Amino acid sequence: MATIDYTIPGEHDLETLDIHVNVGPQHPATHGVFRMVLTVDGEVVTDVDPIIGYMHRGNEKLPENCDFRQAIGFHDRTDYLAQFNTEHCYVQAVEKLTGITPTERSEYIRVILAELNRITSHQMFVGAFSTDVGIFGTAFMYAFRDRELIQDFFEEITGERMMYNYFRPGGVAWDVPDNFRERCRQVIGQIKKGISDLEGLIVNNEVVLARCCGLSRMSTADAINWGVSGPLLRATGLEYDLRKAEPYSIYDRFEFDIPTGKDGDIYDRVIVRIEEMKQSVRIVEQALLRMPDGPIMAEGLKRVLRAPEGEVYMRVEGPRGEYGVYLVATGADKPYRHRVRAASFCNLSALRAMSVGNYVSDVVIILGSIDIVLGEVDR
Amino acid sequence: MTFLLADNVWLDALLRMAIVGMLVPVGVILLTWVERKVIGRLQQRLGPMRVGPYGLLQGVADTIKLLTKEDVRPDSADRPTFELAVFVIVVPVFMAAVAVPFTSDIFVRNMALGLFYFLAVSSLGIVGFVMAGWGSDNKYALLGGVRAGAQLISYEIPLILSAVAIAMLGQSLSLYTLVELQDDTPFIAYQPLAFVIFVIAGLAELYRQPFDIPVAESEVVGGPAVEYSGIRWSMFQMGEFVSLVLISALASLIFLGGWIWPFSADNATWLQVVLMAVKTSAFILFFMWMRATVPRLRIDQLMALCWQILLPFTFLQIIINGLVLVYEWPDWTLTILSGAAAIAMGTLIYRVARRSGVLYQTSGATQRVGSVL
Amino acid sequence: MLGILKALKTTIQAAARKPVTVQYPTEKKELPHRSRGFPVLLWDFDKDEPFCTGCQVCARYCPVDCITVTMKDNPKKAAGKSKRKKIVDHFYLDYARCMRCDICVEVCNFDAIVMNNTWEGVELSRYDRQDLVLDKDALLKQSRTGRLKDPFREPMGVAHSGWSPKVEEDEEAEETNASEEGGEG
Amino acid sequence: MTQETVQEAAPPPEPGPLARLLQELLPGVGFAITVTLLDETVTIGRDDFTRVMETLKGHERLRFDYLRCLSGADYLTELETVYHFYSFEHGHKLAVKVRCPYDDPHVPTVSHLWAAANWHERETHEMYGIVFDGHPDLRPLLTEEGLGYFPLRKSHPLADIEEWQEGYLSAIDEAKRQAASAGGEAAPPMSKVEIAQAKAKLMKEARDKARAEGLSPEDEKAAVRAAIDKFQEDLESGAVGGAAAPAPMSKVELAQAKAKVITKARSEARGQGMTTEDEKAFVAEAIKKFSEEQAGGGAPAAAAPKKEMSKIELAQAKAKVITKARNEARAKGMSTEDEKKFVAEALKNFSAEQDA
Repeated sequence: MATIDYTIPGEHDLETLDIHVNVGPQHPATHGVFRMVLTVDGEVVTDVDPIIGYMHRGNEKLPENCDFRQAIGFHDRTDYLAQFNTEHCYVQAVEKLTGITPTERSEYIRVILAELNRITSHQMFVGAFSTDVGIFGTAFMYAFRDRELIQDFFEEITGERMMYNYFRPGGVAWDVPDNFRERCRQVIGQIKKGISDLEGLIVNNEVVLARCCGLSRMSTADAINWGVSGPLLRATGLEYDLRKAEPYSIYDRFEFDIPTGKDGDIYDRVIVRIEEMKQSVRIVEQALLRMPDGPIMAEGLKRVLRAPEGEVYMRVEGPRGEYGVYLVATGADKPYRHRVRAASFCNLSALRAMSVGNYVSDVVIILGSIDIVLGEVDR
Repeated sequence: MTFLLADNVWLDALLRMAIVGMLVPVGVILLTWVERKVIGRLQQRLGPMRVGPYGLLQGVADTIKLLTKEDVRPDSADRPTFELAVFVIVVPVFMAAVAVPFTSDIFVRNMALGLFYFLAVSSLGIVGFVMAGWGSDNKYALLGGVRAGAQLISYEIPLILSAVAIAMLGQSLSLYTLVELQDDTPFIAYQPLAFVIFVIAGLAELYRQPFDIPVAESEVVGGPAVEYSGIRWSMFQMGEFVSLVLISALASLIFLGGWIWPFSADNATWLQVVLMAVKTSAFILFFMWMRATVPRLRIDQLMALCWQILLPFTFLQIIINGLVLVYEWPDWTLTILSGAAAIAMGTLIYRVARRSGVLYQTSGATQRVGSVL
Repeated sequence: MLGILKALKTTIQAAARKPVTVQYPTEKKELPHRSRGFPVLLWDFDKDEPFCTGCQVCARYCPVDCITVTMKDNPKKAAGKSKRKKIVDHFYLDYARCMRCDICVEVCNFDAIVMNNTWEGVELSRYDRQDLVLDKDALLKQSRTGRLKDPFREPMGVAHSGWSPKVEEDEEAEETNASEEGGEG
Repeated sequence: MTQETVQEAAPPPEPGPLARLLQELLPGVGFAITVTLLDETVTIGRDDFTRVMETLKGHERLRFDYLRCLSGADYLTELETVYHFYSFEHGHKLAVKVRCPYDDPHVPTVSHLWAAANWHERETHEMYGIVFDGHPDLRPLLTEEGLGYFPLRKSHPLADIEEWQEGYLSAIDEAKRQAASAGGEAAPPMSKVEIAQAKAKLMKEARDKARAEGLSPEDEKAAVRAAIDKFQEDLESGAVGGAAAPAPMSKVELAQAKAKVITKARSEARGQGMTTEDEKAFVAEAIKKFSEEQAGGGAPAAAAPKKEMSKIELAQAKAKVITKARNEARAKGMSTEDEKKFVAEALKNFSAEQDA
């Protein structure tokens, strides 16, 4: 019997090539015009090269050529899912520089609107994230159903659905309508129901647990080193929220908790955000009770607002983390240097560290869990 | 077997084939509308409303659009593979439809090995997915094709084995006979475990949520179908929906007693049609409901579920059946044993998924284990 | 399996509720009074001329430079029919650039420009970007034909937004002009 | 003027405890201390920079583990980088500023201390042209292909940006067209993907060739390996990677020069206390003078692209020579070593010709 000479080629004998998979800038998982080049070995990602800048509009340069009030509109367009939070930050920076004190009523209005805006942003996150995990648009629709309520409410107050341009140095542009309290309570009631819908779909769902638990774990030290902030940082177990750590505006008057996670994995990030929505509801309820009547704009403002020489780095807790505005004033009516510290920009820079070694499917949800807003990343 | 559509045998066969050939596309058109409407309602949307009353003609409009659309083929695609793939997907589906008796009268061919033929033919479609994935010369399609190959082949096994359990019970491979045997009690009462496994594996065979990994929208943007457009793409769609109907019909035949249960064996034809329609659409609606509710698993978790949970439990079902049949234990022991095993499987999945981050952990490149047990 | 069952329960409950979407072009939601569409000019029916005097304050304060205005002597003043010395000559507003920030409304001293709060200010699509540059007549048309009902004018004259109080423009304008040019160098 | 518009400034507060602590811990380092509205701010020199930063991160009494923000700023003669720190352990915050001259924009990197600095520094480099020495990967971040100018510098014009961007793009097109007509290819540096593609192509070619020659599997493998090695070598030496893209900066430079002239004229005019009208006239005069100079005096900016063109052409011609020589050598059936020598010879001849 003739023997067959047969050897099985070992792995090292084959020339193999890494496959580069180009995800984006137009891909359902990238939440906007973001692109990443994945180097994959089978289904395992060995390298990630995030490429941003498709939406760079010079949002740092433009306000350097606008006066202080004109620039508010540009801040709406950085983090376009949390416009009131960005406006809140910028307006406070200008107030710090110019020494204006906003009126009591306007502070309450601002806090209520900013917290509602945080809820809309987190709803957007839960919706988009669940689409990444693979729910066929259902959680997305539920999230948008409630987000729509809040946006309608915002439209009744400011006239715009997304780019409000409503906060002003010294107060807000105009007073809220008379039925503000009732409408707000009504909206909050609906939101609470909506949150329980989202919880029903996501929390403790076996498939979500299997997908998200233990994935892309991040230690607190790593997160701090990468400059990660917001829910991602809190998911690692660190109780750090600028509203409590460095209370700005009137946040020190409200009672609320800082939800934290344990492992810093994807599931914790989702849970932290869902909890934060409930805490925001709490803040809004308290603020509604205490909101005083009175003027909504500080007295004695000048038509041309000039800031004395100085600089300020104002930061607020946005839904995605620390949103900061660094302003340098030279006595003119416009900032000399205007810098936006975008939370999702810093969070996104940790994407590579978080995702190498995971599956392609997982990189998609890791990216989703960062909750990027490309307007903020690219500015 | 009772009546002929025409006196001539050949004409009869031709007519039956024509019925299948006509009904299938019409059913697909209707089903796309149903699916969009059902998922729309589950998401508190209206769904299609524009074309016709309640958007009823939406499927027709879509079909016309798809037929008149430009047929785009990538320049670098492997032309024969690319163009053949859709046929390799659709033709086996039609071939499988031939063997399914929808009532005691309405079928194309009543085969003695109907169940065997159905399962054998319907697994041919996998080749089409791999061909489409490879032929498109697109990385997403390739990833999707590879995933489809792995997933569909794996889930064939629990699917077939759970059908084998039924065949053991009925001592026949003819679908007609299997239905006739369920005149007082449907097989689901004796085989709850096999039923659960059949439904899960059927979901995976249909690549619908939570097993839509090959076509995952947010990862591989449609997978093997990503480069297809117009009529070729609609053939993918047709293959998917016809398989949906067939798997649902098969499940209602072998588990729910087809056109017989809960009435007598000699129902009128209209009642048979109603019974089958109700049972089949129950499955179809359940699959759609799942689609709108459940997220997607990852490929390794999917494999682990198949090989480490479903497969052992299907063997368990077969062993149970064997014991009961060989030692001639009473029928209710089957119900109890199989039911207990089904509950055990559910508990296992529940516990396993909840042991968070241990089994499906992927921290770092070293510990990539898809192990469940 | 409990979590999945709970999710199934959630979706079936939602299916029992009323759908939240509507058939948009046939069925529109009511726009709130404050709704901000694109800016339009107002028509003074008493004097039969626009309110706008062409003072260019809006053009100067527009963050995106989408407004171009010129001024002319009012012929009706000579005829004694109007008290306005000056009146708008040309007014161009580029809707493609406008970011609907409401600043032009807030700075206007003559209550001449408002944000459109009807659906006409929302549904704008054109085949050519150039068609989105509207001139004076197009901007006045809606107000003149009476299709603009009761616009939101609260900021005007109330010194709310921080832009007011209204002052004599001339000196202020000079001053602003100079400083703006100085900053851009 | 009817209204005095500048709000009153608060008197500068005393240096805080943190600044004193810094002075204590780092003797010999010059700190200029200011207390801004929210953070204490210290300005340090570039020489002490690394030492200060390491202390900030490492010292147990400071332990600034969180880099909140890193911004650049342009002060016309100097560029500034501002670091905002926070310490989770002690809960204190600090801003550190460091300046570098406009002509020598170099600052040591801190990305090895705070990973967060990585992208911030890349962005600042791209927007301000500040070079962070030691940064692992200073590619442009927001514009993948790079801009060639620094948009956030004050000298960069905001108005007319569309006009000269069009000019910039058309200049690139022009360069490409010329390159095409010259026959070679002026490829931009290869991206990762392109390299992989080129490699795959090479492997396939080598394998096909080996199979056509009927080599044994071992030889085939060796041949392929050799081809890959050669490719890697070429890549590292830059023969394959392609020449850098041309950078027709002339229009930008012109605009910047113009802006400088305007700024200078204006500040001069203000210094002399002119009225607005006079100032405008003065500036207009200066611009006119500047344009005349440009037109008359053989504008240096206008000459730049020509030089660039010739460089590209040179590279293309060189590439042609190399290809030709290599083909020739292969046709003669030389060994790899000989082939290399042959090519080197040809190159040498070419350069000699060029010099002559």
